[in-house]
Amino acid sequence: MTRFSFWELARKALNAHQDWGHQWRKPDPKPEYDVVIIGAGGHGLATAYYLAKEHGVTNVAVLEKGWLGGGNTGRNTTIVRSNYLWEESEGLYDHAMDLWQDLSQELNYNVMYSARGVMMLAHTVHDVQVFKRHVHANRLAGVQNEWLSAEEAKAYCPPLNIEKNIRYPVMGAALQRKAGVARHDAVAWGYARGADKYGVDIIQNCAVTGIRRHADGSVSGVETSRGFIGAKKVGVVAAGHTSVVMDMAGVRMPLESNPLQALVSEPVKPCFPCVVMSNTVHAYLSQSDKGELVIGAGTDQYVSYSQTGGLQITTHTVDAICELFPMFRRMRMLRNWGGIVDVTPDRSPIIGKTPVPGLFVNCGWGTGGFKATPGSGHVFAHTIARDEPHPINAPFTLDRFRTGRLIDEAAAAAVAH
Amino acid sequence: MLLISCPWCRVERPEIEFRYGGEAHIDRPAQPADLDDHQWAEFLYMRSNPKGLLAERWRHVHGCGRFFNAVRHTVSDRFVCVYKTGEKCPDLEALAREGAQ
Amino acid sequence: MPDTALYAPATTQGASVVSRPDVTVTRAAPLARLAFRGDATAAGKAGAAFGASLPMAPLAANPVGQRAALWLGPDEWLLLAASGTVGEEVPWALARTLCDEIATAVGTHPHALVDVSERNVALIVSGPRAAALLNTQVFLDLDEGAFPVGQVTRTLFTKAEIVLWRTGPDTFVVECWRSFAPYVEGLLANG
Amino acid sequence: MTQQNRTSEGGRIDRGTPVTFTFDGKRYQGFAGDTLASALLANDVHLVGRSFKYHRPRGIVTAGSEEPNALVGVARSRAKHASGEATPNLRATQVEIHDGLAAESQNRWPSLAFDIGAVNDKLSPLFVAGFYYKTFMWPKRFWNRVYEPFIRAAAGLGKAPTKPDTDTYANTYAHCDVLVAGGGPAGLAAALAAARSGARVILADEQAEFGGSLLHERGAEIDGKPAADWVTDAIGELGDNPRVTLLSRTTVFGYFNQNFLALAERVTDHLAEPDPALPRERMWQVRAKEVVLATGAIERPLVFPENDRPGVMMAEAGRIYANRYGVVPGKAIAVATACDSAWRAAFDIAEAGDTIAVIADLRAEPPAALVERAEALGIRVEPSCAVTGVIGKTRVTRVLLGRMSDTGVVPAGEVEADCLLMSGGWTPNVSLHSQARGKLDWQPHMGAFLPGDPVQAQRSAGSCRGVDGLAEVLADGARAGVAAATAAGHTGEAPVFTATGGDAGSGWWLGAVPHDRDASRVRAFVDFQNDVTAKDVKLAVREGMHSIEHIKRYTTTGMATDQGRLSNMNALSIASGALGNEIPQVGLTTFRQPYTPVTFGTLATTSRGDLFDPLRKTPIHDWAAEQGAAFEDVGLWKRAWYFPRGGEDMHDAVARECRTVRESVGLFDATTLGKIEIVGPDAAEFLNRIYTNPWTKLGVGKLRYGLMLNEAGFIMDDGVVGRLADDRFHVTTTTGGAPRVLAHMEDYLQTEWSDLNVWLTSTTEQWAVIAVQGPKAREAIAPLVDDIDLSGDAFPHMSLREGHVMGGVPCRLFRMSFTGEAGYEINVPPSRARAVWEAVWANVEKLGGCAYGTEAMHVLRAEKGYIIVGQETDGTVTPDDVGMSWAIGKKKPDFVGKRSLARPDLVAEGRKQMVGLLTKDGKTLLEEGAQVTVERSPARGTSALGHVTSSYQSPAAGRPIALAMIAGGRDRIGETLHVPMPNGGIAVEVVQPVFVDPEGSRLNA
Repeated sequence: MTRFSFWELARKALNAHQDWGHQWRKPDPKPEYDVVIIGAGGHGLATAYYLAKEHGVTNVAVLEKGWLGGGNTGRNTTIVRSNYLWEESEGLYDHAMDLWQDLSQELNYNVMYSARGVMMLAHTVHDVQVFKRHVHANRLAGVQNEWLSAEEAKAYCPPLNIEKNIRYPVMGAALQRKAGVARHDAVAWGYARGADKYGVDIIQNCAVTGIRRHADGSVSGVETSRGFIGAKKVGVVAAGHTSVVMDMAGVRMPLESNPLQALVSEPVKPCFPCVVMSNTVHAYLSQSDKGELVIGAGTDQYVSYSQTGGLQITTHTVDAICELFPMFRRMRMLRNWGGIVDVTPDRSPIIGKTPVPGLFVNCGWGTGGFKATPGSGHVFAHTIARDEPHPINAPFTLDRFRTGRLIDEAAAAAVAH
Repeated sequence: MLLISCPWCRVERPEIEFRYGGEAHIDRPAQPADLDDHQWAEFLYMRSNPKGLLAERWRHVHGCGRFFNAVRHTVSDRFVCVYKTGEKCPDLEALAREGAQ
Repeated sequence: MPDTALYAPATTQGASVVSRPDVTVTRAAPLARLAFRGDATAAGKAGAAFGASLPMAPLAANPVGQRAALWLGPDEWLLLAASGTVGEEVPWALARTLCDEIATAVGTHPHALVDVSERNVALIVSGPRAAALLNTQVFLDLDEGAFPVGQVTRTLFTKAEIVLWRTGPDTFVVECWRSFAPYVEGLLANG
Repeated sequence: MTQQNRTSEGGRIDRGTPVTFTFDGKRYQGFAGDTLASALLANDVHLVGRSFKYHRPRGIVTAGSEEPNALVGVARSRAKHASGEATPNLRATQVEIHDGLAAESQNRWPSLAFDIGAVNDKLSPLFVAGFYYKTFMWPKRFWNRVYEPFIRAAAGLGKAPTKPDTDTYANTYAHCDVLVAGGGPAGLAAALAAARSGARVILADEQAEFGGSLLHERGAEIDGKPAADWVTDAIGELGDNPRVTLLSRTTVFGYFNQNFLALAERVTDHLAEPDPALPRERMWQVRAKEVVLATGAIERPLVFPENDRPGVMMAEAGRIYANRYGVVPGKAIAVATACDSAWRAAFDIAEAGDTIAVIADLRAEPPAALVERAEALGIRVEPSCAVTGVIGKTRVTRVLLGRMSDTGVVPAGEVEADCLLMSGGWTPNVSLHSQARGKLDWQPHMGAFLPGDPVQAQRSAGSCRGVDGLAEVLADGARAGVAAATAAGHTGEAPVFTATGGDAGSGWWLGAVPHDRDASRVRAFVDFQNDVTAKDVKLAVREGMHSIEHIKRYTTTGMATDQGRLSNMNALSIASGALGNEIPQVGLTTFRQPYTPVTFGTLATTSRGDLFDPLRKTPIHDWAAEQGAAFEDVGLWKRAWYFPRGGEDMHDAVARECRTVRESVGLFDATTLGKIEIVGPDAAEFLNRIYTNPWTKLGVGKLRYGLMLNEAGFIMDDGVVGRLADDRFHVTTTTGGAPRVLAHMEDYLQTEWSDLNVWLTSTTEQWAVIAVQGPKAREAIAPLVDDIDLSGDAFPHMSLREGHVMGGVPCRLFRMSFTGEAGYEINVPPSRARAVWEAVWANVEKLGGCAYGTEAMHVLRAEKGYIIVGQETDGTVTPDDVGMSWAIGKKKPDFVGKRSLARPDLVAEGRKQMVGLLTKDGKTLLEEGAQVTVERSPARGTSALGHVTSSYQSPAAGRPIALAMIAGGRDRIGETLHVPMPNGGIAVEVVQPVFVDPEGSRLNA
C-alpha cells in the first residue's frame, strides 16, 4: 500500500494522480473469521485495526450494512475532550485523548486533529461548583482541565459576550486546552485503510440478519444479507442499532435509541477559535476547517430510528447560540442532519463481554462517542483478543446495572436547590 | 415535530405539548422486595428499544395532563394508535403483520 | 357575552399591554379560581353547588353569568368566579366561600379542591387580529372551525404554559401562572 | 452609471425608478425590480466572486436560489460593512437592490481582480480531492502551528458579522388544508383549484413575485391572455380570498413528519427604509393537511473544460435576464446545449436584436423546427458539436468548439463570444419530496429522478415531476390542487386552463462532455463553488470511494452552499461511469433540510434577551432590587443572592447577614420553593409511597422533613411537608426541582397507583413565602399575626397554622428552620406579599435584623449540616450516604427507591459519606469541588477519597467550615486527610457535619 506523504502526492501529481490505488479493498466475505465486527463505524474499524496491529488477530471481518463511516462517525460535531468527572470516565476518555495526539502519524492519514481547546461555560453558581469539581478531580487524575474567569474565557474566545446583564451571564468556564476537534470522515477512512493494510476484510453493504450460536450457547457466526459467515468471536459495535443486533442473540440491553441532530452554517472566514459548550442553554459550537460553524443540537425525547428529528430541537439550539453569540444571528444554517444514538441509563458506554460466550458489545456512547473512538477501539480489541476487559473498560460492564455501580456523569451535574 | 392524538382531549396536538414516558406496560412490581437483583435491573433498565412497533407512554403534560399509551413505528415515527392508560396493549405482532409502518 | 361578565379589564396602571386598532391585550381584573379534581359524580355535585355545571366534554367551557367551569382534563376543572364588585383585590372571601360550599356539596365523595386564585393571572386578547397575534407563539389552529368560540385548552405559549379560552369570535383569554405573565405579555407586545 | 447591457424596453423592472447601489465600493445603477445579479449584468459586470478552494474568478451562473458562484456580502450601507454588520454569502441572484445597498465580493484579497489566493489555482495539480488527508503530517508539531492555521485561513467564503444583530425576527404558526410550495404555473394552478374548492390555502414562493417561469415567457398565453397578465389575475383572485395566504419571498425550507413544514419569509431586506416595527424575517411553522409541491426544475450545467469562467451562464438564466430584467448579458453570445430549451433562450435574445454567435448542440439532429427558426434568425447552428473550452480568464472571450464523432472529438474552430449560455437539460427539483421521505424513481429515458409514491399527504405537480408543456403543467397543477383539497375534505373540480407556448422540449446530457484537450491539463468543473472537477470524482472512485456518500465527502461535491443543486446529477453520472454501474445502483445523496440556507435569527424567532426564556421573579424581587441585591439564576427564577450594604463585597455582606440571623433576625424570600397541594382520602398513603418517610401518623398541623428518591435509590429532592387536614398536605420542593417532582409524582399516581384517590395541584405561585429566621423572629412577626398563638407551647417547632396576618390577609404560617435558628415561613398571597414583606421588614429593621440572600442561607444551613440537594448530593447519593437513614420509614414495605437501596453496590463498604472538614490551620477556606486524599501530595492518578461539597467562612464558628463526601467518612472522624491543591496540600480534620448547636436547642427557643 502506498504510504501517504507530501512527496508521494507530488510524485503522483506528475501523472495526474492516475496511480493512486484503493484505500481499502472490496473483498467478498470468507466462510469464517476469527473475529467478526458488526458495524464499520469509527469504533468498529478502530477495533479491527487494533486487533490486527496490537494483538496479531488479522483474520477479521468488519461487516457494514451501509457504507463505512456512514453512521454516527460521519454525523457528529467531532468534539474531542476528556475532562470527565468520574475516575472511570477519565480513564477511558483520557486514554483516547492520548491516542488522538498521534493518530494522524499512527494511521498515516491526516485526521486533522485540532487541539484548539474545548471550553465549557458556567452560567450559574451551581455550574461553577460542578465545573470546579471537575477541574479538581481532573488535576488529581492528571487530566488537563483548568478554570477560567469570565475575563479569561473572553480572552480565549473573543466572540464571547461576558456582560453581566444578559439572560445567562458567563460566570467562568472550564477549559481543556488539548481538547479540540478532528475530521470525522478521515477517522473512519484512516482506520479502514489501516485495518485493510493488515488484511482485515471490510465488507460494506452487508447487513447482519441473525446471530448463530453453538449448542453450548456460544457464538458460531452471523447470518448476513451475503450469507452465513462463521466467527469464533463477534463484536457488536452498532451504535443506535445495538438493541436490534443484540436481540438477534437474545440479549436485552439497557438502551434507548434517539435521534440526535446537528447543523452547520455556511462557511465563513475564521471567526471562532475554539469549541464552546454550554449546558445551561443547551448549545455547543465550533468552526470547522472549512469555515462552517458546527453546532450540536439535542436529542429528541422519543425512541426513534428515523434520523430526522424535530425542528423544535434545532430551533431550541439555534436560539441558544444566538443568545450567547448575537453576532451570529445573521449567519445561516446550511445543513441539518440527524443520527441515531444509543443511550444507557447512566449515559456511559457498555464495553465488554455479554452473557453469550464469544459475543462482545461496545455500545451506549450516547451523544459523545466520537471523542472516544481510538480509546474505545483500543480497549475493545483487547477485550475481544484476551477474552477479558482491559483495566480501562473493566468498570463499563453490563452488570453494573444490576449492582448499581453506575457511572453517571449527568447525575454529577444534577441541578436542584 | 410529531402530531399526537390525545385520547383524553380527543384532539391532535403538536409534540411540544407532550412528554415522552418511555416504553409502556412495564408495570412496577407489586412486591419489589421479592425480586432478585437481576429481575430488579430488568424492571429498572432493560428496554426492548425495537426498530418497528413500540408501545410507549406519553403524557399530555401541557394539555390535559394525563398519561396515555401509543403504538408508534420507530422508523417512520408514524402513530398506529393511542389508548388510555389501563387499557390493554394491542397485539403488536398482529399490527405488524397488517403492515403498520 | 358571558365573558365580559366574568373577565373585566383591570384598571391598574399598565393593564393595557397592547393597544392597536386591530388587536388589544389587556390584563384582567382578579378572579376567584379553584382547581377542582374528581370523578364525574364529584364534578356533578360540585357543579350544582358552584352554579355552573362542570362540563364533561373535552375542551369545553361552561360560563354562567359571573361563573365559569372550564374542562382542563378528564378529572380536572378550573372554576372561575368574579365577585360582582369591580375591584383589583383578589376575592379571597369569595374563593373561601365557594370552597366551603362545594366541599359541603361534594361531601365525602373523593375529590380535591384547591384555591389557586393567586396562582394565575389572565390577559384578554381581543380584536380582528387576536388569533393572528396569538399564533405568533401558540401552535394551535385558531381558525373558528378548528377552535370554536367556547373552546378552552391548556397549551404552550412558546416556553410558557397557558390556558387558552376563546370567549368570542375575536376574543381570547390567556390564563398563565403569575411569574410567567411578563414573558407572555412581552411576546404579545412584540408580536 | 451606464447600464450598457440593458435592453431599450421590456422586462418587469421599473425603468422609472432608478436605484443606486455599490459593489466593492463602486457605485452602479439599476432599476427597481432588479436583483443584484441582473443589475450587475446590466452594467456588464460578470466577475463577482472567487471560488472556495482555487480562488478562481467566477461570474453569475443562474438567476435563482441555486446560484453557486455569485455569493456576496450584503449590507444596507457601506457603513454597515465597515462595522461588521453585513450578511455574508448571499446570492446576488436573490438579493433585491434598493438605494444604498452595499455588496462586497468575498474570498479574495486584496481585491477581486487581483487575488493572492489564486496561487492555489496554480497548485491545483497538488490540491486534488482529499489531498489534505495525505499530507501535512510531518513534522507533527507543524500541524497545529503552521498547516492548520493556513488551511483555516484559506477556507470560508464571506466574513461573519462581528456586531450583534439589531434586527428582529418573528414567528407564525399556521394551519391550512393545502400548502402549495412554488408559485409557478403548476403552483398557481394548484392554488387556484384548491382555493376554488373552499380549502384554506397557503401559497409560498421564494421569489419576490409569483409566476415562476411565466414571468419570463415571452410568447406564452393562458386563457387568451399573455402569461404574465394571467399571473396578475390569478394572484388577484387568490389575494381576494380570505382563506388564502400568499407568501412571496418565502422559501419552504423544511418538510418534517406529519406534514409539518417550515418556511422562511424575507420581510424587509428588499426595502430601503423598512418600518422598524417589522421583523427582518419571519419563520412560518405550518401544519398542512395536504401539500402540493410545485417546485419546478433546475437547469443543469454542462461539464466541459473551463466551464466555470465568468460569462458562462445557464441558458435559462440568460433568458430570464433578457426577458424579465431587460438585460442581455453579452454582446456576442454563444449557446452550448443538448436540449431544446436553450434554443428558446437564443431566439428570445436574437429577437431582442442581440447577436447569437453560435448554437452548438451535442445532439446530431436537433429538432428541425428549431434549426429552421434559428436559420431564419440568421443564427449559426452546429449540431454534433461540443464546447471544449473557453478562452478568457475573468471573462469569456472565445469559445472552443469540437466536432463529435464515433472516434472522438476533433477541433472545430473557435467562436468569438463574451458570454456562453449552456444547458444540459433539466433536473426536476425533488428536494422537498425527498425531505418528506418520499422515494425517488430513476427515469432512464429522461436522465432524471422523479418523485416516487409519496409517504406523507403530499403530491408533486408540474415540472418537478417531469411534466413538460405549459398546458400540461397547468392541468397537472389544477389536478393536484383539487385532489389535495378533496383529500382535505373539500369538493371541487379542476379548472381547465388553455395555454399555448412555454414548452421546454426534449434533450438532455449528463456527466462530462467529451473533448479533444489534454486531459491532464484542463479542468471541467462539476461543483463550481467547491472547485470539484470531473477528475476529482474519478480520483475518488479510483481510491475506493464507491458509495456516492463517500465520493461526496471525499471530493466535497454537492456540499457547497447550493447543496449540489447544479452538480449532483453530473457528479452521479461521472461516478457511475467510473464505477461501471448504473446510476440508480450508485445511489443519490440525501436531500436534507434546509432547502436553502436559513438565517439563524429566523430559526431563533423571538427568543432573545429577556424573552429568551421566561424570567421568573418573585413579588419581593423589586424590593430586593431596590435594596441593591445581587441576584443569581436558579432554574428560570432570579433569586436574591446577597444584599451588599455600603461598599460591602459579597464575602462581607454574607458574613454580616449570617451573623445578624444568628444574633437577631433575618428576612428571606423563599417564594421560589416548589409547592404542591396533595389532597384526597389517600393522600397520606400516596406520600408513604413517594417519600422515604412515614406519613400516616403525622398529625394535622404538623410539619415533617421529607426525602424523595428516584427508583434507582438516589436522592432526587427534599422539602418540608405539612398536614393541613387528614386528607390535605402542603408539600414543598426545591426551587429547581419543582416541575420534576410534580411530574415524578403524577407519573406514579397515574400509571402505577391509579387506584389511589388523591390529586396534586401546583401551588408554587399561589403562595409567596417570607422566611423570618433568628432568635427575634417571633418578635418580628408577632405584631402582624392576627389570629395565631405564637407561643412555643401552642406553636412548637415543625408545626403549621392557617390564619391571617395584617388584618385579614390569609396565611399559612410554618414554624420551621433551615438555619438552625427558631424561625417561621409566612405563606401569603403573592398579591399582598410585598406589603407583608415590608411590614415584617419594618419590624426586622427595628430589631436590628436584615434581609439575607441565598448565599447566607447556604452558609447558615451548612453550619447546621443540612444538605442541599444538588450540592451535597449529585444523583449518585443515597440517604445513608448523607447520614439520613433516620428519614427512612423502616416499617414501610415499599416506597419509590427502596428496592434499589438493597442493591450490592448501594450497600457496599466504602461508599462516600457526608462528613465535616475543618482545615488544620483554622484559616484556609477550602474550594468547593476540591478533592480529598490520604496523602498530602498524591501522585498523579491517585484515587480521591471524595470531594468538598460545601465550603464557607462560618461567622458562627469563627473559622472556615466544609462539608464533604468521603469514602467511609463516618469511620474517619478524627482523622487527618488532605486536600491537594496546585500549590500544595491542605491538611484537614474529619469531623461531624454539624458546626453550630448540635443539640438543636436554638430551634425551640
